[in-house]
This record gives sequence, structure tokens and C-alpha cells, in this order.
Amino acid sequence: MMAVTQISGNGIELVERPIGRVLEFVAFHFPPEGAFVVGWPAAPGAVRHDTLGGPGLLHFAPARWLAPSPCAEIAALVAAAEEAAGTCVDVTGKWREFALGGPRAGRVLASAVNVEAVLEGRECAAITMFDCPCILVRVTDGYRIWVRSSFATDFIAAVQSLRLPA
Amino acid sequence: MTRLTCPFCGPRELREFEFHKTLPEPGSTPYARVYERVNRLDDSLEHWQHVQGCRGWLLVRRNPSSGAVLETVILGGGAQ
Amino acid sequence: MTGPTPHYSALALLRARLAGGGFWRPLWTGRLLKQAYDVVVVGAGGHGLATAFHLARDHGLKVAVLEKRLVGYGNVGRNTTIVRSNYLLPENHYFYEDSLRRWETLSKDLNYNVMYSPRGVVDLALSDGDMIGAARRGNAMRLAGIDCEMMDRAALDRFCPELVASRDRRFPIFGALVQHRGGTVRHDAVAWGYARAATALGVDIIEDCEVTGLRTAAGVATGVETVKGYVQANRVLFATAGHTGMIGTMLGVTLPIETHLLQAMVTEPIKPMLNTVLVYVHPGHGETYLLQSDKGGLVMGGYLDGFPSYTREGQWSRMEDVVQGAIAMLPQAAGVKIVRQWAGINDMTMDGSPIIDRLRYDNVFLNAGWCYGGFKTIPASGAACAKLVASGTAPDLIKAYRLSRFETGHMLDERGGGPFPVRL
Amino acid sequence: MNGTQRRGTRLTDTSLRFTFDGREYCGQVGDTAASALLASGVRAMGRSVKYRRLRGVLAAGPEEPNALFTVGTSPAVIPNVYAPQLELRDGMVLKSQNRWPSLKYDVASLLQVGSGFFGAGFYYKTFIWPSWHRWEATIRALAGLGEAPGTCELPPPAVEHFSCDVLVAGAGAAGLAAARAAARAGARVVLCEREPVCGGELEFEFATIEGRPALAWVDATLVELASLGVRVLTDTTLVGGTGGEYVAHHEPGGVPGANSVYKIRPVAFVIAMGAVERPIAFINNDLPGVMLLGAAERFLARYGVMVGSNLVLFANHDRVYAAATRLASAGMRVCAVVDIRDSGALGAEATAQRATLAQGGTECLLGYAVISAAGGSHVRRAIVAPLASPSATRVIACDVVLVSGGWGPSAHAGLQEGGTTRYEEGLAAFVAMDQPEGRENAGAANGLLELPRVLIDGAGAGTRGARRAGADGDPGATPIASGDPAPRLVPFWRSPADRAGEKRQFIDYQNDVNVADLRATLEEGFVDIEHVKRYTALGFGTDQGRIGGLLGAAILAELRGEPLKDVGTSRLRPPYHSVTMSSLAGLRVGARLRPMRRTPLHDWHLANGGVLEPMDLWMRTRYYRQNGPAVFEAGIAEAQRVRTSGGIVDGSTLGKIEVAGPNAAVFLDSLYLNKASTIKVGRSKYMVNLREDGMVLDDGIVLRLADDRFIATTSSGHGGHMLSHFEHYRDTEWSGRGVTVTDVTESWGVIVVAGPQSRTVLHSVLGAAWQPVLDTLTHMAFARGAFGGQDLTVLRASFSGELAFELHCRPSITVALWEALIAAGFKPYGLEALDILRVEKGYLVSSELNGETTPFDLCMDGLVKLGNPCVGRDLLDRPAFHESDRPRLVGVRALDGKAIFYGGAQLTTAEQPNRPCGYVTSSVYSPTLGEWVGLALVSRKQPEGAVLDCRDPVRIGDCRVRLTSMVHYDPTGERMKS
Repeated sequence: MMAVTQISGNGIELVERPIGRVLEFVAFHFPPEGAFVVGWPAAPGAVRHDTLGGPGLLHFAPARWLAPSPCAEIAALVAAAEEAAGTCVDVTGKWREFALGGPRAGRVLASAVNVEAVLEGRECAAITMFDCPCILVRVTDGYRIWVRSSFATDFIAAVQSLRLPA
Repeated sequence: MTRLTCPFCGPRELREFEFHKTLPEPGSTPYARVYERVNRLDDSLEHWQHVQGCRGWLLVRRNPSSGAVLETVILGGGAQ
Repeated sequence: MTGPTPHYSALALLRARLAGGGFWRPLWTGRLLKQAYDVVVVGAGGHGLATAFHLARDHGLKVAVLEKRLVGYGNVGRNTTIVRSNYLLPENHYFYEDSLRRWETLSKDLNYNVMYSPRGVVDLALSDGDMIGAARRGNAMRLAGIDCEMMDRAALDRFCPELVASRDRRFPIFGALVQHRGGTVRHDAVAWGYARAATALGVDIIEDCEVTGLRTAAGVATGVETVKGYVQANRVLFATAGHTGMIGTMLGVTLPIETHLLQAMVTEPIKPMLNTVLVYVHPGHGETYLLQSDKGGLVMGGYLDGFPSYTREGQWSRMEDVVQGAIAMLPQAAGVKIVRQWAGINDMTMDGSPIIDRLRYDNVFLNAGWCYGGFKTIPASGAACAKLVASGTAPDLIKAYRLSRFETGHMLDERGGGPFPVRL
Repeated sequence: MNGTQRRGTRLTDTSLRFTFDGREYCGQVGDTAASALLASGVRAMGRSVKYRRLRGVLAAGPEEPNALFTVGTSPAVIPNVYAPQLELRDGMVLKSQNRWPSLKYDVASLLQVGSGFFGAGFYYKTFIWPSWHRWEATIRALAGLGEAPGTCELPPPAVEHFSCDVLVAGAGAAGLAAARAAARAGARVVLCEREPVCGGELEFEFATIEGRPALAWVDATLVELASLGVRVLTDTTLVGGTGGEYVAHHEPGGVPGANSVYKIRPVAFVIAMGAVERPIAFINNDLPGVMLLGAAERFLARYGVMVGSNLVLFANHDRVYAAATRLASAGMRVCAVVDIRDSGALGAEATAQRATLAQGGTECLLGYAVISAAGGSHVRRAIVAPLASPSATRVIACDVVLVSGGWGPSAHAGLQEGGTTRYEEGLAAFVAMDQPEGRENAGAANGLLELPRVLIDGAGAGTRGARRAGADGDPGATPIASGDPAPRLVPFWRSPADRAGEKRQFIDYQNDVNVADLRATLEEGFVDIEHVKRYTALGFGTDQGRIGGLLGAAILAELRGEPLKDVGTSRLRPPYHSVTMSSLAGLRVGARLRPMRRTPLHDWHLANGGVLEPMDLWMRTRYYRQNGPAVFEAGIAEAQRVRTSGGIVDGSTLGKIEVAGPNAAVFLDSLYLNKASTIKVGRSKYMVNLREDGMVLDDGIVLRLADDRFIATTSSGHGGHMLSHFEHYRDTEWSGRGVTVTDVTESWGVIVVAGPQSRTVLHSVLGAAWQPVLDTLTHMAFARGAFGGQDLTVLRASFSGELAFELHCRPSITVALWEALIAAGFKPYGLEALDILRVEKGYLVSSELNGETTPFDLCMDGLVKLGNPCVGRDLLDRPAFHESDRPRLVGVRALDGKAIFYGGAQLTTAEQPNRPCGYVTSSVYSPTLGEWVGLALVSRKQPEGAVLDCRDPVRIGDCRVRLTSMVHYDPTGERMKS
């Protein structure tokens, strides 16, 4: 599956990115304890970047991490952690991944939530936008957003229907 | 009435959370735990869920007369 | 002590015009608090006043109604004025129907126009399952002799053309259960009408007289402590709605009641647009009931704010939810402006039905737990609760509203929602 | 009054044409409807609600009670638009309201004749016979103001949530000073202003700030604010908010259109929304031509409109002389200034201005009051008299009376969230106090009216706000200024009048509340301001008491012989200004009311004749058009095909929760009636769980993937509750005890392949690798493998009673697998057919698991006996659940095998025809059995085989039915297990 541009125009670029296997790792304890924490984004809202530089391991809920299309290194980290501290669930298909860019990307999200407040002191945040459950990450060229797949089509339609004054 | 600070997600608008119930008196009977409600005017101990965020369950202490949120504790993960 | 008010009529209005003042009398003010009464009613809301009226009229008892603030300042003046008896369970629909029948004649009974307007209440069905649920309720009502009618879209278009039932909606309308005798009543008039009638029968209604405690001796209540001193009473009735939780604390009883804030709001006045009461409950956890008051404002309300609160200041987001539902029903109203929002404090029980029963002492009674249904049940509650307080035994109509029902499993759960008043 | 050479700060030279009540007028770009009509000599602009008295414009803001117009042409009209706020556009169509047939000749205004008859609360005392409903239609037609819109094409608003350090509401002197100080100190500031222009009263006040004329200072400040990155939002009114998030409503042009809603979370909030001028009550003070002093000044300064030629001014403070000077210098003749005070009360500046005015021919009367205005349809004369001898009246010819009784601070925003008020003697008004952390009032909103003190107060509030937000820069010096003199106000609420006159001394203009009404209210014992308000409708109008609230309270205090500070005003409620419903609804309008959840097969269903219906937030296929003319016929055809050969249905909305961890099994045991820990790996079990009160919450199949890993499936409708239920117990009683709960509903598409041919079709579709598995898979067992390179689980379980397999596959291959099954000859069926199949088998859905039934009611006694202690179990032994007439699930069929009966019918016995002993939960026409069959919950007193009356008066009437076993078809289940 390759990237599909959903919206492109008046300062907004919404591109659906290909997403393969997706894991959710859930530790038994919060705050996370034990040896596995080394190399893990243990703080709430922390993100560890993968070898390609994108967000690879997102601590988006108490003791719950998302590993979208995990690179080998992160997959290994998760497998190791599963031995001692929690369980890993293959949730492939649960999330669809979008890249929101363009000068007015922030304004798009501001139509749903106070982005600054939500991401304050955090790299990723679980937040419902346009009534769709999402995980939001700020990246250099805008935002990376994971939307629960059954909501994704309406998420795109909601962004499309926005009327953003000049 | 102020925002509710989810210990995991940080301060969030109250509309993101759902109230479940006020906590029963400790050691009450099964009937009392399910049906009776402790109605303290200025210091209510309650269970909420951050449904529009991390879905974590919270113990929240509030003042129902002023609306102020006094304290929030995340429940899951053997934290408390 | 001022004399009783004159009989109200158009003729009386003319005589007052000629008299040029001094013709009318205070409805209830100016009474002095006596030392002792047969019954002290705590709370001059709809249920307290109606019960006091019936205690005096039907049982000839000496009654005082002690009110913390003002007559009618609580929920009776803060609801969306809807009256109906379209309930499913027999224990409820016979009681609500008794109340609806009393609404039909109350203006004459009290000689005070409460403006009962049987314009119909339309419970909209948004799925096949809703239609089956509506039929189940409608059939139970008809078997109990209560009027109602199932409508499909075509019938709805005839009965309420402004709704445009067949319009394309996110949650389309399949049909509705309609009770034609349901409708609205001017809420303030109910409190004032009962207060006037009770005062005329000798009831002392005392405002700014907060009850701070119950005095008991040998396991029996002897009277109440108030900010205006001790008042001796053979029997005490608590009818304080949203503040019932505190009464429980005062008597050392933990009640199956959670106190929640319920908002309502009104638009600026416009010419007649909506001639019935619409109720729209959609699967996205949204509910809006919508009507147009006689003054022309669109009045609307919905779900509780959803957490215990005594602040009477509702969440802005809940007002938005209610307005969203109103526009889903009448998109043509989207350009009209909301001018005022207010809130009542609702005492929600763990099955959605009220509690009219003794409370901890043989001669102390509770009339509370009115959830969403407090306003529409005032007349029936007043009559039945008076029988219980006067005779000591609950009439059949309200036997099921006993406090012990939760412990014995005889809950009256219309919605099947269980002990979670806020779960949508 | 020629409008051509008008010069106002807002005006341009381009002219505009518009119509008002059908007649064409012209105005200039920058005019509002009110200013253009005044400039064209139009005075009468509306009629009051109750007595429908002819009214002119009174104020110059949204507190205007009289001049409200309906904009546009029916049916897409916008009602109740405030004329002073409505920015004129070329070709605009405006209509006055609440009059028939015309504004000038309104039939119903004859009601005024009987105004005595219609005192406050008259309708409580009459219309009792024959019944209110008989009179209601007429009264409702008379009531209401604006025309009811038939349609509305407003676009959804633009919504923006953002944070800032200091939010300032109101861009008058105080607001600008606050914003500048905070911005200079380095804070991020947002300044919102209700009007299209900033400056507030500075627009007309004699004021110099930092050595420059006030408006020059305003412009310079706005330039500086822009350079400091302050976001200035004009046409934007602060309307409410909760919990520190404030809502500002942008309605450009003062009429609903392309609106915006800002949700702002500041660290500090400065309320600088000024004060509202109040009138003094005198007889006929509602005649067109009576106007508030400030309104006349704003019409002159902003729109260059001279509201009249011969003015009489009536006030109780020094500022009337400054205003008179300005109005005179614009060319209007100030015939008289009527000041209730005696000479000692005046300050030096006012005394000087008074002397100049007198030289110019103005009669400056002290200790005088305007007793009444007269002139028929508009002001032609003012009748004045000394307060010492009110009957010694004199007539002054004039066409306008400008009145000012002082100012009431806008306390609305300050009264929310714990704010209270204190009475301010000098102002004779209430000021908000006890503000929550980080919120304060400034300037006139804080009770200050002299410009120097207003600027100091504003700058101070702005600086404190910046400091609170951690901005510690230099706020700069507080601007030095001089402005209109201190008011030196002497409280004065109404002119002397006899009882008849009191009927025409108006307090709340829109609802015609007059002094006589307050006197009558007291007579009837309505003494408290909250009672008086409800009884007389004082403050119920669109201005919410801004014009008459304080005035009414003060006159009530006078009639009660008590001080105003003890009477108080009635409680101000949000919104702080009226808000258009479409703005409140935000983005959730039309199809966007809620998002639509889609299964992976959603688009395929739409493209292949699927008719979809909402279920919870999902959309599910009810039936396929190609199978019949309507749902009934299609459902039967699809069900029959499943029984005879087979079919496939989209089950993806099934809730799926993956429970994993060493204690996963015992965790599930604690939530379900029957045990999960006894399920062997690779097998599944039908499980039932209870709600805390013992009622059945949900049922579903639980699969054991491994010792420490299960998938619990939940019914589609209960999705949200079940997940929260699991998460609640996992986070409380099972916190940190080796259990994890993960929602995987969307990780698996579900295709149910059901029917005698299902195994054969699967063979051809899944290929050789699956051959042995399919042949040996026993009932309730499952196998895991792959299809198209993605995970696939095949579970042998049946909800239709036929041989059936549930294929759980990743969304990316669901359509491919589905289309392969179609190609192999199986056709799709929908929910309607599924319902027929499951009712024939006596399986349960939400119509049976409706939150009112215990396990005993649903014949699950066996599961309860197993003794597994779980949530809800210990409340099952309550007596009510074991009484003889407790309901029990049974089957039901027509006695004659032909009659039709539906779900929702009630069941009665001959002995008790009005007291149902049960009801039909579900009913379908079974093509296999050739009759209607159903399930019912009926009292245990009625055994299987009992004959009952099936009552359905609201639909198809009654018939007779008999109770049967729940399973109507293949009771032994051998088709399923073959």
C-alpha cells in the first residue's frame, strides 16, 4: 500500500501513509518498572524514534505503547519487554496513519482541540478529534496522526468540510 | 469548575472524561456498594474514565459545591 | 394576617381595574411561624407545596412548609415544563397518568391558570429497535387505558410538518410514539397556584427558613431545628429534591441517590414555529427535548451534565450537545439565538423512579428521587404522599416507590440502565 | 435631515440601497440598519411584545430592546437581529416585527386600551374557562417577536481552540490599556471586542491620552498591539465558557452568517466589557424619539447621524453637560438640559459647560425632571417640572428626549464560577467581586468611570495578568489622560407620577414592564427580586435585564422602602450575550452530528445493493436491494438461502477485546458468570457476564488463543460499555496483577460463512493448506493460519443454527476474502435475515439482553449454579428475582399458525386483560416454518403450551398465541454440528 494524498489545497496537506504491522505493548505496571525500561520512552507522552527517524514507539496511554510498522530494533525491544514486564498485542488494522502538513495544519487541528495544551510537555497524546479517537504526534513538517480505522473515512471528511477563514 | 488533570495526559477539558460513580463507604455490604451513594457536599471521592484520551481510570476528589477538582490519581498499573 | 385572595376570573380583573389597586392579596406571604404543627413539610417546591395542599384539603391537618430560600426557586422553576404519562412499567404509568389527569383540571381545582397545553409529546424512533421499544411501551399504556399512538413518517409529516420527518439525517427518523394528552405546563404557575391554595386552607408557608436538623426522642421525631428556631411537629416530610443527599447525611442514612445538574436553555421569542414537544435520543449518546413556550422562545434540554454538582452552573459543552440535537430536528432554527441557560439540581435514584416512603423514623417521610420526572408528577405526588403522611400507609398508587425496593430487587428501571444514572 | 454629507468614523462615501418594510431607503457603507434609518428620518422601528406599543431605537448596542429586525426574505429569514449591530449591505431586505398588518397600523396594539386589564401576571388569573388550550393558539400568535424561519442555510462556524497568556474582553480604554501593558510585559495577549471598531466611549468622549486625542491614541495603540503580536478580534463577543476555557463568538456584520467560535484558554482573563447606560423612568419614556444619551453620541460620532433637531436632555450627573456641548457643536439645538440635582452637586467643569450652553440659548434647569414625553407616534413635546412641585409643569417643544440615569457595570462574566457582587454607592450599581484566581474586572466593568482611573485600572490588570503568566517585561508607564468629568451622580430612578401615570413609566421595554406592575406584584406578595422577575417577566427579554434590571430593582426597593443593596438584582445567567444556535452547534451539524464508523466492507455493501442503517455509531447492512422489493421480502429470501445453501454476512462490528497476561483467565472468571479458565487453548465458549446489579450485561464467545491470551467478543451495540467495564475492573481490583486489556475490534474484519454448503465453499476459497483443518474443526473450536499473507482465524460457531464458520481476518484482506467467497457462489445476507435465523434458533440479542433481565429470566440457571463468584453474582439472590411471576424467556407462535404478531406486543390472560403478564421481545416471519415465530419474556406462572392474548393496539391489533420452547428450528442442533 503506498501513500495516498487525501487533501491538498489552501494550506493543508493530508496524506494517508502506508502502515504495516502494528503492535501495542502493555506493561503490567504503571509507572513502568524493571530492566526493560532502559531504552524505552517511559515518561507519559514520550516517543522513541525509529531508525528512519519517524516516531517508532509512542507511550500514548498508561503503560501502553504503540509500535506502528516497528523497525527490527524496536520489534526486538518489544519482544524483550514481553518476557518480563507485560504483553504485546498485534493490533494490525486497528489504526490508520496520516501525515498532516502545510502552513495551516495547526489551524486544522485547532478546529477540534487546543493542540498546544494537549501536546504541552509531551511528544505524543491520545486525544479525540472531530469525535474520532486519535494519537497525535508533532513532527518537523507538521503532525503525524493515527486514527482508529473505522473512524478514518469520517476523519478525512471532517477535515475536508472545515471552513477556515483567511 | 476547572480542567481535570489526567495524571498521564496532563490537564484536559472536563468533556473528555466520564464520571462513573462516587465511591461507597469502605467495607459496606454488596447491596450498599452497588446502590448507595455517599453525597458529601464539598469533598466527593469518585471514579472517572478518561474516555476521550488515554482511557485510563482515575480516582478523583472533587468539591461538588464549588466544582473544584482537588486531586486526581491514576488507578491502573498497581500505581496506588 | 392578610385575608384570602379573591377568586380569579376575567370579572375579577375588571373589578381590580376599577378599584385601581389594593384589590389583590398576597398569595402566600405574611404568615407567622407557629410553635407546633401536625405536619412540617421541608421544601416549598412543587412536591412540598402539593403535599401540604392535600394534607390541609383532604385531611384537615395543620401544616407548615419551611423553605430555605423562596417558594418555587428550586427545580419546579427550572425544568422544561413537559408533562406526560408515556411510561412503560405499570407502577410508573398508572402514577404518571393519575398526575396527567390532575393536570387536566388543576387550573380549575386551584383557580389558578397553570396553562396546561396538551400539544402532544413525540418520542422519535431512530431505528427499528426503537420502534419495537416504542410499541412495547405504547401497547402497555393502551392496556392501562392511557392514550398514545404510533406514527410512521407520513403520519409524523401530517402531525408535525415542521419536523420534515423524512429529511436526510445522520440518524434518520423511523417514526415515533406520540401521546397527544402530553404537553407543557407553565412551571412557575404550579408553585404559586399550590402555594396560594394551600395558604387559603390555613397552611403556613415560611420562606428564608432553612431546616438545619431533626430533633428526636425515643426513636421518634419530635420536630425540626430551623434558622428561625425549633418547630414541633407530629410528622415531618422532606421534599427537598436535589438537596436530599444532605437530608440523608443529616439523618445518618446513605441513600441510593446521586445529585446531578440538569441544564435547560431558551432562545429569543419568535412567532409560532413548533406546536408539539419533540424528543430525539440518538445513538451518539445525545438527547434533546424541544418545545416552544407560549412566549415564543424555543425551550430545550437534554442529558444530565454527568457528575455530582450543586453549582447550578452547567458545562458549556453540554449546552452545545443539546443545541446540536435541536438543530438535528429543526435545521431551520439554526439562525435563532439562545439568550439564557439555567440548571436544576436533580436527585437521581438508582433505577430512575422516585422514592415516597418513610425515612429512618416512623413519623419522618421522604418525597424525593425525582430524576427527570419531578415536574410532571407534582399533582399525583402531592395527593398520594399526603395520604401516606396522614394515614401512615402508602396508597396502592405509590406502594412500589418504597426505599427498600433496591435491597429486595424490585427496581423500577424503565430504561434498563441499572444503578448508573449518568450512563448514556 | 439629509444624510449626504454625514461624517462618522465608520462611514465611507459609497451609498447603499436597502428596503425596510417594503420601502426603499439608502445608507452609506459603514452604516448599521439603525443609523441609516435614523439618517433617513425613520423613527418607529418596532413594537413591544405585550402591549405592542410603537417603539424607536433606544440604545446603540446589543442591549437594544425595541429595534429588532427580521432579515432576508421568507422562508430563509433571520429573526431578532439588533438594528444597531446590523451592518448594512446593498440590497438588504429588512422587516419590523410583531405587528400586523403594518408597523404603523397594528390591530393588536388596541390591547393598549385595556392595559389596566392586562397588568403583570393577568394570564394566571384568567383564560381558565373553558380551557387554556382553547385560548392558546391566539395568544401564541400575538406573542413572540421575530418571524419563525422556514429554512436556514447558515454554514457551520469556523471553530478555533487556542491558549494565550492574557485574554482581554472589551477594547475600550481599560481593555486597550490592559492589552498594551500585558503585551509590553511580553505576554501573549488576545483582545476581543464586540463592536466592529475599538475605543468604546472614547469614540465620543472629550478625552486626550498621552497628549493626543483619544481616537488617535486608540489607533496608535492598535498599531503597537499589532507590532507586539497581539491578536485583536473585532465583531467578537465574549459569550461564556466553563472551567477556565472562555468562548468568544465572532458574528461579522451583526447578523448570523460565516460565524466563528473561539475557545480560548488564558492564564489570566481581564473583563473590560464596560458598563451599560440605564434610563430614568418617566411617563411615555418608550415613545419613539426617547433615546439613551450615549446612543445619540455614538450615532453622531460613528455614523455622523443627528438623531434629532431639537433635543431635551434629562440626567442626574455631570456628564450630561459634556454631551450637550458635543451634540450642540454638531448643529443640533439643545433646547434644555433637565438635571434633577441642585446647583451644589455640579463640579467645576460641568458648571462651566452649563454656563456656555446657557449663553447658547439652552435652558439649563436644576432640580427639575422630565415628567413625561408626548407627541402621538413620536416625541413632539417634553413636559418638565421642578422636583419640589411636580404639578407645576411646563412644556418644551422638541423631537428627541435623551435620557441617562447612570451606568451599570457589565457584571455578567464576573458572576460566573463563584463571583458575587458588591453595591457601589457612587455608581448606584453593583460591581462583580470574589473573582476566581486569574480573573479580574477592569475599568467601567469594575465600577470606574473617570478616564485616568480607568486607564490605571486597566494597565494594572494587564500587568498582573502578564506576571501571572510569567511575563516579567516592563509594562511601560500608565498613560496620562484627561476625559469627561467625574459623574458626581445622584441616584434618581423615576420621575414623580400618579397611579395612572405609573402604567406608562416603562422599566423593561421589550416586555412592557412598568412601575404599576411592580406595585401590583408587591400587593400579591411577590417581594423578592427573583419572584418579581418571574412574575412580571422583568429582564426576560433579549437584553436580559441590561436596560431594566437595575432600574426595576431600584424602583422595587423604593416601593418596598428598603435600600437597593438589600434588594439586589436577579441572577445573571450565561450566555453573556445571545448566541446563534448554529455557532453553538459548532461542527456537529448534518452528517457531522457524529462520525460514521465503517467496517472494511462498507464500500462494497454500498456498491452492491446494500441498504445500510445506523447501529450505535456503526453503519450495518439491513438487506440487499437485489433480494426483494423491500426489507421484509429481501430478509426472507436471504434467510431462506442460508438455510438451503448458504450465505455470508459482515460481522465486523462485533466487539473484540484481547485479554492477555498470566492472570488473564482468572480475570475473565471474575467478570463472567461461567468460567473462562476451563476453556482449552484452540477452543471457545459462549459466555455471559453480569452488570454490578446482577442483570445480564452482555453475552459472547470467548476464544482462548494461549494459556495467557483470550479474545472476548462482545455484541456490537454494547461496544463502549463492555470495554469500559473490562478496563474498570482491570484498573481497580486487578491493577498491577498481570492482566492487560486491549480493544482489537478494528484489528479484525469478521466474515460469517453460514449454510450447509459453507464448508465446501471454504474449501474452494481457502485452498489446500486449510483442507484438513476445515474437515476436522469441531463446533466452537478455531484454527489460526493465513490468507493472502495475512493472519486468518477460522472459528466454527453458529448464530444462524446452520453449519457456520467465522473468519476473523485483517482488514487489509477482508474485501479480497469476501469477494473470493462471492466468486465461489455464496451471496451476502443482512441483519434482517440474520434476525430471522437467530430468532428461529432462540438465540439472544439486545432486545432480550435489555438490562432488565437476570440470568434466571433468560433460562441460564445452569450457568449460575456453576458457582463461579463474579461481578454481580452476590446480588442475584435478592427475593424479587425468585418470585413466581418473575418473567422467563420462552418461544411464542400464533395459535392458528397464520396470525401476524410483532416484537413489542404485550401478552395478557383472559382473567387480567389489562395487566400484561409478559411481552414479545422479538418476532420474525420464518420462511422455513411458514409462520411467524418469536421470543417472549413471560411470567413463570405461564407454562410452555399456555395460550395467551397477544395485544398490539398501537399497530396491527390482537391475536392469540401459544408459548413454545425457545428453539423453533432444529432443537437438537445437529445441522450446526454436522
